[in-house]
Amino acid sequence: MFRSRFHIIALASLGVVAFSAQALAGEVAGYSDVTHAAASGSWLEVGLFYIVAAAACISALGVCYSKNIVRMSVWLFGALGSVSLLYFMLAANFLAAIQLIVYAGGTLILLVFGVMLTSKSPWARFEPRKIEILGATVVSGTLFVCLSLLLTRADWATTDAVVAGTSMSDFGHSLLTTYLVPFELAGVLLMIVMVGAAHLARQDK
Amino acid sequence: MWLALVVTGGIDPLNRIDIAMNTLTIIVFLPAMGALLCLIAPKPMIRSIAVLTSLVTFLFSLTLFSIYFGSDAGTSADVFGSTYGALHHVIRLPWITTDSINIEFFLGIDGLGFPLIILTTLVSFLSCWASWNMEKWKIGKGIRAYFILFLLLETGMLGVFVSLDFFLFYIFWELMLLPMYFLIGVWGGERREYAAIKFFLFTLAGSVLMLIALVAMFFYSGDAIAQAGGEVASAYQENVTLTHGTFDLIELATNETIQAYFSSPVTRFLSIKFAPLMFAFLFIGFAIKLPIVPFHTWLPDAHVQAPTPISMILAGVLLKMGGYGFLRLCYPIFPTGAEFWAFTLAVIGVVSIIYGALCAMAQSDFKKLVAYSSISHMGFVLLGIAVMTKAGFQGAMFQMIAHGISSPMCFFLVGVIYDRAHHREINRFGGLWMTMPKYGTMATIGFFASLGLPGMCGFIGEIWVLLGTFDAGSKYPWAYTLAIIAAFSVILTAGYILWLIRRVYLGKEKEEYAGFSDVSGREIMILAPMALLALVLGIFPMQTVFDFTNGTLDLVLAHVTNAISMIP
Amino acid sequence: MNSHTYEILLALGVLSPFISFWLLVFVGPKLGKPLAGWVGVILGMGVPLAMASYVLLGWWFGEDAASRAMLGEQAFRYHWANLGTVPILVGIKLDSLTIAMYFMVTFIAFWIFFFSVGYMSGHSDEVDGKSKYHRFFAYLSLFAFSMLGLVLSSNLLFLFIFWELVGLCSYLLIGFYFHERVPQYAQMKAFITNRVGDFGFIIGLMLVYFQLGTLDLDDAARIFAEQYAAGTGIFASTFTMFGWSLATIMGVGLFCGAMGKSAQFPLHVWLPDAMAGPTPVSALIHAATMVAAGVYLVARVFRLMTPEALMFVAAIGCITLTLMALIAMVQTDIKKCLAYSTLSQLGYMIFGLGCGAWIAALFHLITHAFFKAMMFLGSGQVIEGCHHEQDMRKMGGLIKKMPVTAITFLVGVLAISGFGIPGTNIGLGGFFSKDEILAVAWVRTFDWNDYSRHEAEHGEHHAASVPAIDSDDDASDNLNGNHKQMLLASDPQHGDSHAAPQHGEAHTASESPRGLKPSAHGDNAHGRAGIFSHVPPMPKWMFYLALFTAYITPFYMMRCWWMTFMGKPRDQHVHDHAHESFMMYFPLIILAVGTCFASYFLFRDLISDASTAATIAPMVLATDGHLHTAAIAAAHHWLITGVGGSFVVGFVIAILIYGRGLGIASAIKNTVGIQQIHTILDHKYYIDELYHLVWVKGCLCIAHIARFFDTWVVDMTYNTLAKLTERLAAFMGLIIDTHGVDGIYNGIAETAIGMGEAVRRPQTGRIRNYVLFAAGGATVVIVLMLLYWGVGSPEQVAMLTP
Amino acid sequence: MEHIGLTHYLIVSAVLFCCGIFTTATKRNAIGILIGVELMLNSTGINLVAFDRYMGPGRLDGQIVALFMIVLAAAETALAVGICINVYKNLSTVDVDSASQLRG
Repeated sequence: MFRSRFHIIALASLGVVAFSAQALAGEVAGYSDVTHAAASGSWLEVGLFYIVAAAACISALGVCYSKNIVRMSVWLFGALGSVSLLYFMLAANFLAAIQLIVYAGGTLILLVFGVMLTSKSPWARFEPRKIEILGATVVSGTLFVCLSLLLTRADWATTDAVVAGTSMSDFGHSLLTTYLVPFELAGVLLMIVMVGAAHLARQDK
Repeated sequence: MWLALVVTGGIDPLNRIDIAMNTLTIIVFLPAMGALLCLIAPKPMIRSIAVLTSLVTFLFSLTLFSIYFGSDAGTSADVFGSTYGALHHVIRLPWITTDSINIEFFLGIDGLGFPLIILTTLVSFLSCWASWNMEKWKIGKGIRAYFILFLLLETGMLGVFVSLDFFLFYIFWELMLLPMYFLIGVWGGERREYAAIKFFLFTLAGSVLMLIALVAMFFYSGDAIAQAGGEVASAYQENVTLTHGTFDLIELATNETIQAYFSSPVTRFLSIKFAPLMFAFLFIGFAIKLPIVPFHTWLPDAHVQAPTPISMILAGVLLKMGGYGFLRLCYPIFPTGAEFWAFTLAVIGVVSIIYGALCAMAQSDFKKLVAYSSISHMGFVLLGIAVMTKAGFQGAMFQMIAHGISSPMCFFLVGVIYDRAHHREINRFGGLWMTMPKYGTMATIGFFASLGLPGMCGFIGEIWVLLGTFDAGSKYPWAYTLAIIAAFSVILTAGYILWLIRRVYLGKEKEEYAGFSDVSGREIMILAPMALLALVLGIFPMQTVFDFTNGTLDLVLAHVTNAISMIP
Repeated sequence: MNSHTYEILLALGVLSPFISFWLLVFVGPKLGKPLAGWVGVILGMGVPLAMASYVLLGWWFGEDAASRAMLGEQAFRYHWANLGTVPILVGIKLDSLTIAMYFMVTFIAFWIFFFSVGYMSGHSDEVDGKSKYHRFFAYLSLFAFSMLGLVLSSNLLFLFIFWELVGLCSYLLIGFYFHERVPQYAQMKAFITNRVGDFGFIIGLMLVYFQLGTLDLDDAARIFAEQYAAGTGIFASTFTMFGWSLATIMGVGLFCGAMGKSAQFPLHVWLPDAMAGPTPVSALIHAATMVAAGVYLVARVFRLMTPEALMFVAAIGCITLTLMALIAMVQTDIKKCLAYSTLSQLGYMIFGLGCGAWIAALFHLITHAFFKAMMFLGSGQVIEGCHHEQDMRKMGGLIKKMPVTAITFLVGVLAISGFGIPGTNIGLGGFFSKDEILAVAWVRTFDWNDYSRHEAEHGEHHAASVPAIDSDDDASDNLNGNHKQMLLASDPQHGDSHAAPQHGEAHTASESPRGLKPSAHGDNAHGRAGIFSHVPPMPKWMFYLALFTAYITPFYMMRCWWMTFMGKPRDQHVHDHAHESFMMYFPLIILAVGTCFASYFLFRDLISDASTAATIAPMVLATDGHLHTAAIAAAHHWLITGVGGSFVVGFVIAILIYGRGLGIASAIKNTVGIQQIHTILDHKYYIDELYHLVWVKGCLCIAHIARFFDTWVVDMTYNTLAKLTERLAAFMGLIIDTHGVDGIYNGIAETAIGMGEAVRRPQTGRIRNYVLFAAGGATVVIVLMLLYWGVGSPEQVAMLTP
Repeated sequence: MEHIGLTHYLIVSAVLFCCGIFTTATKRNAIGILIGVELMLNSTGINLVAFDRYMGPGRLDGQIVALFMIVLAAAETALAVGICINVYKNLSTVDVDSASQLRG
């Protein structure tokens, strides 16, 4: 029973990935209906948003729900995918691409590797204490309710100016001018991380 | 003075010179530099370096007297002019400056800070010297760390007394807290961790409230200025206009716009009137330090567990920060709050007086007794401030100084005998005056000073506060009763002090103590100044204290009463 | 003479003992015996005595009344400090009373110092070789300094300061033999009892400072009178306590201090125990000078006393003098006996002041100082002689061994008993002072207000003879006049000159006490003259108690003397050892001579000179006998003739009982009825026991309750708070294992654990718990934002949006 | 048909955030906790981009920060996984409760 549900979910998430891959292709090719859709307040945008949002939420809840680590990672994969879709709809195409590549491509794989390396059996579970689950439910539930209250009550001075999807060149430009220092820092950080990770994971003690 | 530069990094070189040349900066950061020196010095030299540093700091702080004696103006009233906020040795430089926040490195002294600075440097020097023999302590290790922390502590304390920017004040406040925590927690007695944690938690609780007040005051002053059109002329600086909130304590106290906004009943914080609430926050923060019943329980433990010199610092200086905080922050900035809480505060003060005395009477631990007696004495400080009369303020200030002299002396006396007997059970002592005549004499002076014997420092503060309290009767009818109840403490105090003297110093010599050596030269040298001051302050209160404090105190009081009279 | 010379000399006289104090403290041990003593004698008392004598003569013979007053007016004042806005001006209260006291103190103290040089050499080395000889003289010098300062102070605050300092000296000196047990408790008792009095004193000070706005004696009195006249200030307040007005409370409060220092009834307990100190100390501090300070204080603040307050004073004095005299009857310890007689005599003085017999009381103070100091020295001589035997039952027949002591002691006994020849002016101290006090008391038992009102009604036809005394000057003139007359009644010096008319009047008046009222007919002062319009009459019982005690005093004094010196030696060993030495009996002789002449010496004049209108008129006009001078003169005459010989009765009874050893005494003691009384008296009415139970035990009990409260309630509250945090944490899944809470057995440790845990628990490395906590915090913040800060409300949004 | 605004996106991110918290708070598996963190990071990413889109269109700040967020998340994951592996090597489990040597 578990297994069947697992397959369904896996399929769903694969579909999500396919969709986003196509979108990415379109972006690279230079034309982007997705962004157009996102820009115009058409039924497509709305419907698409609700689908993607639902996908995101469902997979997030799946992460919460699932007991063992492998399923969690799969659900996470779904979540990441749908988030990248949201980026698309927010006309942040490049970011969406990065999201997919780095997260889905890198981080998630890393996680799965971690799972494989660290767990005697990937299906091993450590049950938390009931009290903890209760507390977590209460807190996160309250937090969600309050947050949504807050968000709905606030009317943000938003602008609906239609903007074309930002291109990589803009990114590159501002990365190398305005955000040069953080950019460099990030680079350094990554290197440090690489070294550190290597050291940590070194075999010989 | 490159250390000063580090602290005030990010400002242009000229100002760095100013800082380097500024007396207060030097006084404040000399100990820190000494600490750095200790960091690199070879082990045997450390303690001498530390003692020398504190001595130099003390001597250098004496140069501040030039404020009074340099000019023909002899008294605080003359020197600090006719307005609250006329300061000396001021240095103010932008420190953390964004377009909305302007935190300054703002030091300066007036009659409030001045005597406390001298007291701090003196007590620090004496107690630093008192730690000379720390190898002989139960925990004699870590000399280097000990003295470094000690000197950092001194920097923190001095900083609290001179910084006039609330943010800076807060930083120094915390800076002083940490070394104390370690000094108690590492070099303390049997249950040092407990005592240290207790001290830490209490003080931290206080400073959290203070932090809230800090932030709130900043933003609300900003609102005040915004309401006034975003441009308000500074109250005491020429051609300075405030465009947003400020941390400047003097400004907060004297600027009519801000004051009006703070004290207006429509100004709310968490839908509670602003001034009373903020006053309460700050008050609790300082009351814990003072300490005041019921926030006092950290004190006996901290004192009992802390090593002698730390007890001296704790009683001599740290407790004064509470009183200083009242006079510097609570009252000038939130006068209406003061009016609102006056009765409560006075009652708490009286309760502390009587309660502390009673608890002291019942103690069998020498150090605990002295600790409780300081609770009782600090109650006078609170009472004197709470009733908001001239005599009350003067008495409270004097009581702080007097207690800063007498209680370190008492603690050192306890330490002297503890070093020899290795216990503090009052009932196990006896006949020490015969065994150690010099020590007995010193002890008599010390304890009679803390008993409030006329002609010694303790008396002036107490009688001033009592009369001042009674004087408040015209404002507050309840003041009579409180004054009389407080006066009752003279009996209790005499009771426990004399009983203590009888049990410890009088009576037949005991064999177990017969071999005790009388106080050594070093100990005499440490005791003598305090004994001398205890007498001189009692005989010439005006020349030693009042001349320096009263002017500013009267200004503060005038400011407060004026603001109170504004209340519809 | 230069206007400040006197002050400077007096000040020098105060300074020199201070110097000798520090000298002895620092180099005393090197000086050693007896050099340290001599330093004390010369520097500590010789110089002041010289100054005192010089000033006395210059003051009395070199100045006339006007210039004296002028000097007093323009005495130098030093601005010591500001009490709030009130400047505290320190200076010398320069008037005849000051000088009289100053001279008395220095004179007596000098000879006691002198005595001590010899006496202490045998009494200061008990403690294993460590000599306290120099320490003794250091303390004595400090005492001299404080006492003289007390006498000179022109300011209530400084009076209080020196007041406490003499208390300190008495503390140190009572506990001089602090290696023994008794003195330790005695000294504590003395100091703390005095502190109880000071509690009242401080309240009085507060009221003076607050209501009169000054602490200077003269200003305070002036303002007090003004306020009464205008019905403002302290007289405006409607506050009452035990039916006392605020003004009365002020007076009573100040008097409380005197009750402590002068050991009046409820606070008398410390003085007998204070005899644990060395005998010279008992003589100097606890007989002659310090205990008299209380009386001196009341005399100084006399002008701040309302009639009700004075009534209270009189009542206390009356109770004291009677009860203590009764106890003195059964004492067997020679020093204790003297101590109780001192208490009784102090009671007389206070009583006198209470009735308004200002002059008589102070006069009694001075004469008493002389003979009581002498008697104490004598007892010291005896104790020394009988090596440290103080029990009179072991003595007897010592007159053969120590004649000088016996004779001088006898002089003292006569003086205290009021020995004198009725009708003449020959007599010793008590003969004049005590009887005059009684006379005033008698007169005060009549309600003169009725008479005054009566006078006021028919005032017109007296208009000529009744100058309006509503203004102070008139009052003073008038009063001086009255003084002259009054002095005649009892003062030998003027006796011859104006005796005739005055006595004549007195005789007409003295046929019956009732006849007094008409006799005051010619007297031109009446009730309206004083600042107090109504002065209640004094209850009769006070007078009769005082009179009764006047009969007891001679009895117990003679008993004491007889048991000690006459009869057969009851303890041969003691008797053989007895001896006396010149160094010690020389002061005795001097003081004996002083006793004989004190009452004829300048003192009386000085005091009456001090008691000008400016000093006491505002009060005394109404309450004191001065108003009814003639009446008092008559009463005094009547008393001296009628009761003056009372001492004979006392003596006879005493000799009858104790003439043949102690047989009769013990027989009487053991008779039923007497026995119970005797036990009660012997236990001093069980007051000590009562106090120990109520005050000492009670106070300690409360203290322990407070400590318990502190440990188990206040501290446990924090403990519990910590616990709660812990429980909350546990509920949030913070804590896996909770230590069993058992606060009852080790609360403190529990606090430790509680707080320690509360701090430590979160640090246990469960990230998820951190997250939960952080999220919880965030949630709380958001809730707050929603509830209080109305986030989302348009204006808020307007703030948030760029 | 209603208009998709900023709020919608924010709500979604709120959902993700809360789920992330729940996950982090309930999973005892180190990697599970890591996943929770990733979720939270993503929700912040959504916030950033959404605000960027709706409040400052044309400016890239939000997106750039989101970019850094992603990069740092990757780095963080790498380290965290390394640590997990190390823990596993030493304790042969990734149950965070069993990694308690440093508990005071």
